[in-house]
Amino acid sequence: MNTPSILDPRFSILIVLALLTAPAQGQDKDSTLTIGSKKFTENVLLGWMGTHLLQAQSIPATHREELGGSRFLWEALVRGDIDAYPEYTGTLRLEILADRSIPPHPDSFRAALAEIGVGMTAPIGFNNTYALGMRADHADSLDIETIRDLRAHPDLRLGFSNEFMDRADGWPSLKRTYNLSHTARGVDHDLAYRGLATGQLDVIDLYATDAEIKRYDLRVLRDTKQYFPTYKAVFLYRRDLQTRVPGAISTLRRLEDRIPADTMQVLNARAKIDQTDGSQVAARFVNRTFGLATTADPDTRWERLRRYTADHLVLVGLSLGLAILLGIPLGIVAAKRRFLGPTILTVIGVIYTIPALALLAMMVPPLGLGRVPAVTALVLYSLLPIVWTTYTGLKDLSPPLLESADALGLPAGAKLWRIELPMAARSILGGLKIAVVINIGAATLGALIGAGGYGQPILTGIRRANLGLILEGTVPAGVLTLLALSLLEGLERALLPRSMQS
Amino acid sequence: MNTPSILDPRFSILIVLALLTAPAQGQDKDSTLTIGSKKFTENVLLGWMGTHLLQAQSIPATHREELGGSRFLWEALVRGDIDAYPEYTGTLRLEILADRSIPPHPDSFRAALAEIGVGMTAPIGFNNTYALGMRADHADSLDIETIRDLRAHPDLRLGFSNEFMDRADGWPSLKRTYNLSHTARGVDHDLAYRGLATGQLDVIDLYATDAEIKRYDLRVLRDTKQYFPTYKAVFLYRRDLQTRVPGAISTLRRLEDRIPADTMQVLNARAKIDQTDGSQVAARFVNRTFGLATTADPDTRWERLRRYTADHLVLVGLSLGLAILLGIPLGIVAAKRRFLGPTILTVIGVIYTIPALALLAMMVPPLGLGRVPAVTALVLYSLLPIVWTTYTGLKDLSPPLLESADALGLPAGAKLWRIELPMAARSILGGLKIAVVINIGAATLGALIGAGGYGQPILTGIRRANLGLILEGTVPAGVLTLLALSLLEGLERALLPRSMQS
Amino acid sequence: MITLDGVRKEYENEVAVRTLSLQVPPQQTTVLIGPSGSGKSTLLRLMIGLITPDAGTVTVNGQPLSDANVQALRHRMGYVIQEGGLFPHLTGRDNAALMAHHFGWSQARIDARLNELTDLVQLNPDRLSQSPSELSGGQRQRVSLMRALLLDPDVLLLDEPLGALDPMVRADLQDDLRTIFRRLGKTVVFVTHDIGEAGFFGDHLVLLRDGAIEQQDPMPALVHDPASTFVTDFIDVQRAPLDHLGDENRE
Amino acid sequence: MITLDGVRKEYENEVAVRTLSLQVPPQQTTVLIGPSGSGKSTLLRLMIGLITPDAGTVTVNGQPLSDANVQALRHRMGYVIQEGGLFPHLTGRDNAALMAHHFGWSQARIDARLNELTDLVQLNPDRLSQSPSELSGGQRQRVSLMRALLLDPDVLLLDEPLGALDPMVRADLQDDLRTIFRRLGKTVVFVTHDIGEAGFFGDHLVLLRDGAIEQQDPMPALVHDPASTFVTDFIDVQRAPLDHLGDENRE
Ligand SMILES: Nc1ncnc2c1ncn2[C@@H]1O[C@H](COP(=O)(O)OP(=O)(O)OP(=O)(O)O)[C@@H](O)[C@H]1O
Ligand SMILES: Nc1ncnc2c1ncn2[C@@H]1O[C@H](COP(=O)(O)OP(=O)(O)OP(=O)(O)O)[C@@H](O)[C@H]1O
Ligand SMILES: [Mg+2]
Ligand SMILES: [Mg+2]
Repeated sequence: MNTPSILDPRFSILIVLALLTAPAQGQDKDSTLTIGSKKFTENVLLGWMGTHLLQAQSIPATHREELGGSRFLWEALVRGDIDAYPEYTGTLRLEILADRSIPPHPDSFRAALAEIGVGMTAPIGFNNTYALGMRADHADSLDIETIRDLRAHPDLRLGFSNEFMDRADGWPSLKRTYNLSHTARGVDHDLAYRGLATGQLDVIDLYATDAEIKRYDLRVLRDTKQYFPTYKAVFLYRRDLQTRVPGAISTLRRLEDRIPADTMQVLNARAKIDQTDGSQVAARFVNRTFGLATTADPDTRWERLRRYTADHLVLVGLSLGLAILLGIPLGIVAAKRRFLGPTILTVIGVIYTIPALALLAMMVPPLGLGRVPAVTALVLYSLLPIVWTTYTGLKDLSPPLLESADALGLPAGAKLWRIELPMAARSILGGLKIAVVINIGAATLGALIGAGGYGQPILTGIRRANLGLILEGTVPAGVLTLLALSLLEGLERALLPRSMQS
Repeated sequence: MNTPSILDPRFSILIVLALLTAPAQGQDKDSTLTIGSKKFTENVLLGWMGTHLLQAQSIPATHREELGGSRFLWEALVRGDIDAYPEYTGTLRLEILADRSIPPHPDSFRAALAEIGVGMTAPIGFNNTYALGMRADHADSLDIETIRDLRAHPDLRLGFSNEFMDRADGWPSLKRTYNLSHTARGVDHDLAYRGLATGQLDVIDLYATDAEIKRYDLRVLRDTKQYFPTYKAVFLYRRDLQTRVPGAISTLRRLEDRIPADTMQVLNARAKIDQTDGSQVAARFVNRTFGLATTADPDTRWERLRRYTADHLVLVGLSLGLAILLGIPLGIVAAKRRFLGPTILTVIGVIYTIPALALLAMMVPPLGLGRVPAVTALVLYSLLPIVWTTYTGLKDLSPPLLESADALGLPAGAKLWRIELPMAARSILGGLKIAVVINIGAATLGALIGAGGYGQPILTGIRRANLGLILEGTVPAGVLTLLALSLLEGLERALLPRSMQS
Repeated sequence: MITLDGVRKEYENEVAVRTLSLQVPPQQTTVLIGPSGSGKSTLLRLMIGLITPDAGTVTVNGQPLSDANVQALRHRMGYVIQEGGLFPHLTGRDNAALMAHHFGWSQARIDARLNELTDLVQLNPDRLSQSPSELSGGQRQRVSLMRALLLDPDVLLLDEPLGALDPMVRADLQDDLRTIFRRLGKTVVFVTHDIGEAGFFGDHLVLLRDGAIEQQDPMPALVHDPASTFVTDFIDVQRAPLDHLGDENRE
Repeated sequence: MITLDGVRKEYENEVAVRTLSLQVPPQQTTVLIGPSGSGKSTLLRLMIGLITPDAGTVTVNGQPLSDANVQALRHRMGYVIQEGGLFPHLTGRDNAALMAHHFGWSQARIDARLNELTDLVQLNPDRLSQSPSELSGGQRQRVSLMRALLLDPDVLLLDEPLGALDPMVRADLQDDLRTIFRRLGKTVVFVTHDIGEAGFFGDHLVLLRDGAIEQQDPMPALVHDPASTFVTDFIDVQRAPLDHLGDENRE
């Protein structure tokens, strides 16, 4: 047999290697910085600021917005999925480096972080700590400036978010620390601002940079006993940037000490309450502050398409490659082993049984967000047609022909390779085609867990009932499927002997 | 050939017939009433009231909540998908029966509706019209009770939702009608209440039964010129209920004139602001008003499971049945017709290419919500493996055997039936198995467009990050897949000749 | 009954049948002999319309073969292909009775006919419930023969139908078949590599060579009046059964 | 070289080989004959370990067949199954040279060996580039034979290897094969339904009946000293090629 089969594992391994090393967003990892940000407005704005600043210095940078929570971003940074992201010192101390009990001084963090290969800028300025607030006019009228001043007014109505009410370091301990006599009640956080505005509440808990502080003209009560930990915003970055992208770190450090709390409040309000595009809010700020002229045009359609395509290709390519590498051997084992066979087929059926949506949701706790769980889920999905058609393809071979192969004294491996797989190739290729189609379709769900791809415009489009956006994902997914299918057909034509083609 | 093949179309037709006639929610259509409701709190509450009242009269009734907008519910009612739903006279006049320009008197509706087989109760009480409102204390202090009274206070700050600002029958025309001199500004509707509360706005537009009216102690200004159309709530019902479910209509009519606007405001506030379960709010109201003792326990887990299963089975059964009926013939045509074949395969590939999520979203505009678009999408999805494996199964048959069949003088149909399909049966059954698995998984997405099924707890579970709920959908979907697969295996074993089994 | 007129058939890489004309006389047995690859099977396939000639016409019962009539004509023709062509998904019985089921015969009629046929081909009726893959080569060949004979066709096209049979069954079947063919006046085209069998069956023998007819005649004419030395060589070459009894090479 | 000792093989519904012992003498040709279904193919399958006996042992070259040694032993055995068993996805050439590719022969060596073999089996080398489905029955059989002979095995198990060949090629091949078998001292087990062929090849004939050995002897002993009338019937029944020349039934 001198026609190399596309079932040759070397072929698949090459694909997978190529894709595993393909960087996120389809860009060149080494020279492009990836800034991450957490899932809330302020952090996204900071992410954009960093990105715009870098771009203004002609340092290629992309921003992966709204990736998830602290844990996830930290892991992504350490693994190198992202190069920098905005973090808060309090979070660092109390969550990320919690088991090291580091004294609350930035320099002690620095040392701990450096060990892990992570650097930290000086604080950007504001301290987004937990705080208590009340209407400014009300505070003025009662002459209240600090938390301690509340003591003089035990009749004030305090309403705190349920979380703050319950937490050990929340209200009960605050009450003790400042020796307050008030009783507080739990309110929904969204309703708390309203309650303050309508006068049903006098004091609520808030974050020091909340957009609503400006909007409702609130006073943040000073925490004279430093009861609340400091949450100064900083940028964390990978220390290898120093050599990898010279100038990147110093550019990020230009933000140091540039954003006082009230500025951040205004920016937050602009993004959150006026619904201005976050990238634009950040760009305007950066331009004004540093005298730059960054434009924050939203990506053109082509740029977006390129990005979605790159992400989708990585998802599809990786997961299909792995599914082939796993699926064909599993199908072979299923066909060859009398008792293991049915078990394998059933287990794979059961996995498939888990709806894509739920599978993705279940992947997140163990694997976090992003590409890893998405690829894992997609592999599990693409396995079924590959394994099953490999199985039936091998099982359907004619017994006299198998007997002939045995009689030649071909060892099991060579028999599989030279006789069985080639004769089952049409069936296996059929399964591959189904897998390709399933995979490309299912990969659109990857956007649900932050893996990007064509699902991103589709999801947004569905939420906004915007057909244009939906098509922006659907049409290229369709084109991609057709391309993949004709590639497979081409391979089939090139590699299958004439007599086995339809 | 005397073993009847499961490919016998009579078999599939039976399944489809059985399922097409299977009623929604797996219950008996003739004796069970289905109440629908629109997608907002008040309408859902009214739906629950009707449902609880009926159930209290021992009339089996189910409530399909939050089905969609007016158009959709109206169509569903006319088609008989639901038997009754709460509607507003203004909507009837201005949207549903708009092209008939009916005078604004209930009796003239009645006649028009009766022609279509739809009946209407008398108004339930309140008039949920558009209205202007201001803070009660403020209104009192200025002595404002009607819209006309605003004229005396041209310095009041008016803030209206953007929609009201723009619409021809909105602010511009209201201003003319009442000869007002104010300038109004557009505000986000959510912020309008806040603006009122904080004193930044004095007058806003609202609905007469809005939950916030009670909450913020607002005054609804009387519309003395009857500028705003009346939106009295009524129940629309199918007139065939009269004979089909005696007593149902008179039970619904017990709600007539029972709910004044302020009562509805309180109920809305309870459901919307206090987040109390809608069914319970409605039950408590019904019990108090009519001296009943309906319990509105949320369904037990088993009841829910039964309902999801029934819905899911209908989705899966119908769509698989149709996919088989369509797919096998398509696969046959693809295998037989030289030029049509590739076209069919490609078109089906392209359809599959559309991600499930997007396909469902695209189904909604032409087909509305619910089971029809879900089944249509699922059929399109299940087609691919069936058509493709039928195609390869037929193409892979050995030429000498086909020659033998020809030589016998078997006509094409009999050859197909007696020789080709049976020999391709293993391949086709393989495709069927893949289709079953794909279908059951994809059907969970049906919940996105109101078709129910196991997707419902999964979606809710994902939104609430509640693993228990996710499992409530995932586990039975898995079990269902396994059952379906072993059913197919059983059929395979029973119907395929021994020599063709693996 | 079957006439080939100026028929020619070419495959991708070669000519299988060169332009030739052939009359298959009705109610007689015509035997096709000739070297491997000389076009015997191709001729049979042309006669039953499985392949269409590149040139010339095939006429059966006076009708030129066409898509419109080929189906009906085939019901009056029985065909056994070289490898049997039994359907793997059907038992021996269902293979043999396929067309009876198609025409909706009663079970009793089918059973009766199968009994006649198992007698004729000397097959143990129990074998009929086995699948083709569970039968020996000779058993398979006899089931193929049953299938071809089922509808009692006027014309039989048999491509080495007895090749895998043991000599005893083969001799018996030769006798029985020839008797039937003659008594019932069947038109038979028979391909065989066994010259003894060819002479036994053939009212008329057609010797093919490279897709052309080398000579067509009754056996005695082939022997006594050969058209070329090839004819003589071809006919004389086969070893008689007990030829080598006195072979001096034997120890 | 091959010994069957108390071997028995039963299929689901019947006994294919009743308990029997058989010595296949080395460097000689043993011919298995017998009625269809008497167990000839089953015996060959037992000898090459494709099926394992229900009782008894099969010994090849002094080693009892086992999973451990069967692979290696098969490289020294060539086997042609009744229907050829060519792989449809490979051309004639790749079918024939399969094991050469497996053992990594050079292309030159493969070509040379294939040339020898096409000469031997009298196949036009151009045919080798065709797929099995594009070959005539006799051409297929010769490719199968080439595949079995490729590695120049000591033992050859041939199940009606010449059945589909025309008489001329068959006679030539018989001569050539017998010469080779004798000169190179091959151990051959040969199944045929042709008594002439059996007598020509067989140093030793084994007549099977219903899965048991009816008689095993050289041809002269079978003729002159038959164990039963069945033996005589079986051997005498085949029609000699020109038997019926003077047949009085002929018109
Ligand atoms: N489908 C095909 N494609 C290409 N060539 C073919 C095809 N079928 C037959 N041939 C060629 O046509 C020629 C005649 O084949 P045919 O099968 O008619 O021979 P035959 O006389 O029946 O031979 P045999 O006695 O070996 O069965 C052969 O050389 C063969 O290779
Ligand atoms: N896989 C099988 N399952 C069941 N029965 C079988 C199987 N293979 C062979 N047999 C039976 O075993 C018996 C011997 O078969 P075998 O193939 O050995 O006969 P043979 O002597 O080679 O006959 P032939 O001359 O017709 O090829 C036959 O009756 C056959 O029906
Ligand atoms: Mg032939
Ligand atoms: Mg045999």
